[in-house]
Amino acid sequence: MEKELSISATVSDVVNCLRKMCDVIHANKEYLTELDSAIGDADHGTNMDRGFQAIAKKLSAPVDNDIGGILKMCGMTLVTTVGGASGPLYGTAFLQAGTALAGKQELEPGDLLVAGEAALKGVLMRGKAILGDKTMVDALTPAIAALEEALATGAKAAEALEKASIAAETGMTGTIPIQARKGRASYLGERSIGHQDPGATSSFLLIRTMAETAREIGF
Amino acid sequence: MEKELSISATVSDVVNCLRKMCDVIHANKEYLTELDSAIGDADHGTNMDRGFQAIAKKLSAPVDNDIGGILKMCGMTLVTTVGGASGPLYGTAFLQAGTALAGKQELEPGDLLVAGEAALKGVLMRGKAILGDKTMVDALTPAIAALEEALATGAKAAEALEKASIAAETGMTGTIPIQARKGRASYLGERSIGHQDPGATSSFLLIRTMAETAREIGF
Amino acid sequence: MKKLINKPEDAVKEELEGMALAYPSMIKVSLEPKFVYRADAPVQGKVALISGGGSGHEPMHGGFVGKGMLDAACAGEVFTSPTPDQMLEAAKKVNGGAGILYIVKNYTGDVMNFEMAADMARLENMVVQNILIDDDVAVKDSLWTAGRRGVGATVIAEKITGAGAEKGYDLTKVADLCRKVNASGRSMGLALTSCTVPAAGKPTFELGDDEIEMGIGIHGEPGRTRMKIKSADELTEILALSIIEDGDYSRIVHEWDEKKGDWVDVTLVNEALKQGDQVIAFVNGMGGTPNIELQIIYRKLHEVCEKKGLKIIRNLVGSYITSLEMQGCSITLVRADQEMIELWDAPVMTPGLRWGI
Amino acid sequence: MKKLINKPEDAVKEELEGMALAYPSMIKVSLEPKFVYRADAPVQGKVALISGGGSGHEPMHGGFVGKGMLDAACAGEVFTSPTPDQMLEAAKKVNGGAGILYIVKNYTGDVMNFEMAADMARLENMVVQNILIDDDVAVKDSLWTAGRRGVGATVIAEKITGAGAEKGYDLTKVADLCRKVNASGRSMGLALTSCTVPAAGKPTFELGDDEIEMGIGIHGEPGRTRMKIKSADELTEILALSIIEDGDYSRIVHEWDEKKGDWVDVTLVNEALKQGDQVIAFVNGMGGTPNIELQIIYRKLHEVCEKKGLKIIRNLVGSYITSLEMQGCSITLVRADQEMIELWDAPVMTPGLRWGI
Ligand SMILES: Nc1ncnc2c1ncn2[C@@H]1O[C@H](COP(=O)(O)OP(=O)(O)O)[C@@H](O)[C@H]1O
Ligand SMILES: Nc1ncnc2c1ncn2[C@@H]1O[C@H](COP(=O)(O)OP(=O)(O)O)[C@@H](O)[C@H]1O
Ligand SMILES: [Mg+2]
Ligand SMILES: [Mg+2]
Ligand SMILES: [Mg+2]
Ligand SMILES: [Mg+2]
Repeated sequence: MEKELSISATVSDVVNCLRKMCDVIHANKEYLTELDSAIGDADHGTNMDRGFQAIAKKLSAPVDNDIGGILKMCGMTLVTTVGGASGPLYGTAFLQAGTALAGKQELEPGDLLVAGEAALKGVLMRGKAILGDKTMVDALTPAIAALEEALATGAKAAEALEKASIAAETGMTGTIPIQARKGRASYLGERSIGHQDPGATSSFLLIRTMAETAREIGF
Repeated sequence: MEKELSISATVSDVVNCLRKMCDVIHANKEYLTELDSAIGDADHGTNMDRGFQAIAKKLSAPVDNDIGGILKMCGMTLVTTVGGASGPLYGTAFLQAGTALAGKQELEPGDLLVAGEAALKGVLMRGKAILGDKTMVDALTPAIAALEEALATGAKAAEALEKASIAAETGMTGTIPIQARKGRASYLGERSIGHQDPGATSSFLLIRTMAETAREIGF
Repeated sequence: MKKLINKPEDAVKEELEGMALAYPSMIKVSLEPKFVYRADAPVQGKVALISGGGSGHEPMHGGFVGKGMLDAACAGEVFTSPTPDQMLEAAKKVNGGAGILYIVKNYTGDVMNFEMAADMARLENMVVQNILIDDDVAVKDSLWTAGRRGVGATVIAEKITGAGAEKGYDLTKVADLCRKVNASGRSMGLALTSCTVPAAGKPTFELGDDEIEMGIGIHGEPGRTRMKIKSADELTEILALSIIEDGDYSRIVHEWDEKKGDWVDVTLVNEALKQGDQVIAFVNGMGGTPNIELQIIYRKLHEVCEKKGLKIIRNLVGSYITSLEMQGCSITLVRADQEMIELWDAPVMTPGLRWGI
Repeated sequence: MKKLINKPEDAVKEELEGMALAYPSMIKVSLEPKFVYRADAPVQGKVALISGGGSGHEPMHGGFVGKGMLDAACAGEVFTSPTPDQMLEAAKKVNGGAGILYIVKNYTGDVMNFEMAADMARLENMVVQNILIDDDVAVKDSLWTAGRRGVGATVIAEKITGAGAEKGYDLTKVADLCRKVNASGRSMGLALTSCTVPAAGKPTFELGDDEIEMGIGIHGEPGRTRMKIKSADELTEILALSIIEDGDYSRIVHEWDEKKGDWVDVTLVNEALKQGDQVIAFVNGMGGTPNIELQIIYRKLHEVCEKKGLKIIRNLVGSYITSLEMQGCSITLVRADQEMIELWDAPVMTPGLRWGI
């Protein structure tokens, strides 16, 4: 089967995508920390990079032929290396996504939604934020909604993820004018207005990376 | 006796002179501290001003009709308010000068030399510095020598003090190119070179004030 | 950035190595995962107190491990909550069979990580309770925020509950005591300068030459307002009055219900300080504040308390819960009853706090 | 200048007032003239230990007054030696009839003021000895300088001689002990930033973003050399090796000869540290240095000592002799024999140093 015609993603596609996520986070380390300096404690980039570099290291060894297992491994790695608020949140997201895809060796486009919904549910359960609290939820929620909508109209994975990425970006920039109600930025009260949420930004970066990978592999 | 013809200085002349010293030190407080920042601990101006303001306060009450006693009172005030290196040194200088002039109600020009020599001896005894160590001694020593020389050739007090003031100034600027061997500046080793000694500067300021007062009162 | 460190990413590890070398009679150190624990752990039959949080607040928490205070402290990266695996391993190491109390400062990251750790420890058959410290009155409400931050009262809570545990209190009693100290404690802080997170390499915020941040946390996060600097007396008054005039504070917290076997939402109320109260007064330096300034603040705090009818019965003045090299201070007042005073006075022997031994 | 003070000229007075309020069980305070003294002074039959110096080095010296350490401490203005009248009044207040030991850091001002004070105290029939502390190896020779400065060894000397006096040593024995601690001690420090003297209102010196001052004193005076910053390990090595490789140090000091009834010049020699020595290791913060950095330094110091055959038998890590808010550190090593170790371990109860009580 040629890549162009592929309608499923393999284990190595997923690993590839995860590796790219590691690179993207690494490249945006300073940027994310910068955002966190303004309304937080200047560590979001360092936190995320520590976690994703640990993932990258694990991915350099051979992995199981189980996409769910790989995602769970990523989740555990994030939980045990990131710390802060983003560690348990992203860790839970990956753990839940992994659980949802347990045993899978290939992904259909629909699996993306299953995993995405599970991940978002994990974040909401763990962090108890709602839409508009100025957190990563503000990027993740519209992204999953866009993914669902696109897939429902029969879009290809890449296309649906592209829509999700655009929605995440809109959600991310949408955090700028609002006041934080969760996380460290909430302590600033009105002073949090005018700044983009770091976690929403890292969420967008991860989703955009998925969309790009999907496009590249013709998923 | 008219002022122009005066060849002696009265108690009130001395008190006047001391008051002017207080003003001069006050006016040069920042400058002296600035000099001390470069090669010391940034307090010489504050120290001197604390002491001379205490003297000014004492001089605002009526004083004994005894120049020696007044100088001793100044010495005790400096000893108990200035602290640091300059406190005991200037304190001793005034105490010794006061002892040398004990009971005097008027000063002849020659008394200046007696007092000056006693003061210098006190400083040398207390601080054990020698000429060229980059201390107040470098201003005081040539000043007393010039005073002696001028008086020996029959100069008036004002004239002799003017010579002393010029010699003190030369001594003071002479501390710039040399390396400190006493006091806090000595810790800097060669880095003390190129800076003017704060204590030599305050000594010059005090002597210049005496010269000015003498000129004004025609002493 | 000028700091006496080697590589930013090694700072916490090397700090712990230094502590292990400096205080072998009081503490031991685990590096993988990172935590500090009592040299004589586990103390059989004693409730084990574990705290932890981001590094950069030293001596808290690692410096409070030892006889009469904490059994273990988990060190996260600078200003970053530690991870559940650290907390779990610490629990295993110091578990003396009488249960584990996790003392958790109320920050989203700390709360979530300690909750995960507690769930994991329960899977290993430990009895665990998490108690939150949330004493920072700079955070006004809990509806529009993540709730009040845990700051100065943490130090007081760790001392007093440590003494309670040492005395043989059971887990319920230690947890109640910790809740009580927290319910009686209020704090507020300010910053004259920012700190610099080593990995970030530059100050978290910039302040003008005559500006301060009022209502600062302990992570270099900006405060609630930026204002012109005032005299020590005026600033002390602002901090003290914010604490003293703060009303009752009610909020919902997540606690484990051992009977139900589940997390439940509990409404807790901290009662306002009132005239006639006896308090432990704590003037804290943020890391870069000289002692002389803390004493000047204590002097004024004493006066304000007196005027407001509060009697300072015990005090602590020094830099105990810090933000790296930040200049600034915080004030904590904790209403203290006889039990709390006795436990405060009980012997303690840790790297950061010591008396009676 | 941003500081938590009111008026610069009131800072020391208000600090002392704060201390009096904070530690009534340990100390009392005289404001006219300014000194801190033991709450239970005079202790009859005990040699009275008095130190003092400029303020801005807190907790030294006022924070070291109390059982097992100093009887009194005279506080000068910031960085300015106190005056003889303070020292005399302090002596009168704490004189227990067994003599007075003035512990004097070797700075021109301190030396002269304490000498005058001793002369005045003798006029009032007290038996007084002045012992100098001069441990700073950054000052190379004593011919071209005012001699080595008294820095970190002061803290160790005050603790150990305090314990000796508490134990009942007579004046000669306490003086000998103090001389011994000093002769066995060596220190060196560095600064990352300047401090700001309150009355001066701006930093004493300016340093570039990547510069440090090596061989700094404790008064914000510039060091011997300015250099590029290096890693904590490298800087620790420079400080430690400067101390360890420093040879015998001989100089003439002024001491009172009780028999002769006059000051005499005495030649004293500090013997270099050598392999096999046991040492008390003291890593000191300059006031604005976070704890985390001090532990990182201690870690490396331990390694260097081990490599050089020195055994660290006791240690002290913290900010005990400071320069206001200066960032930086100093290292002190003191060769310790059994007597010194036992006296080090003896109980001490002061605002700044406490154990065993
Ligand atoms: N309760 C929450 N629910 C969802 N996301 C949250 C919550 N609290 C914080 N976040 C996210 O975490 C991000 C901060 O992560 P990070 O800086 O790594 O942790 P910390 O705040 O502990 O320093 C925020 O920008 C926000 O997007
Ligand atoms: N041994 C000494 N003999 C004479 N003058 C000295 C001696 N040591 C220091 N000085 C003078 O004292 C001045 C410093 O005074 P000051 O700054 O008030 O005291 P400190 O050095 O204790 O801070 C020096 O500039 C120097 O002129
Ligand atoms: Mg953060
Ligand atoms: Mg000076
Ligand atoms: Mg953080
Ligand atoms: Mg001085």
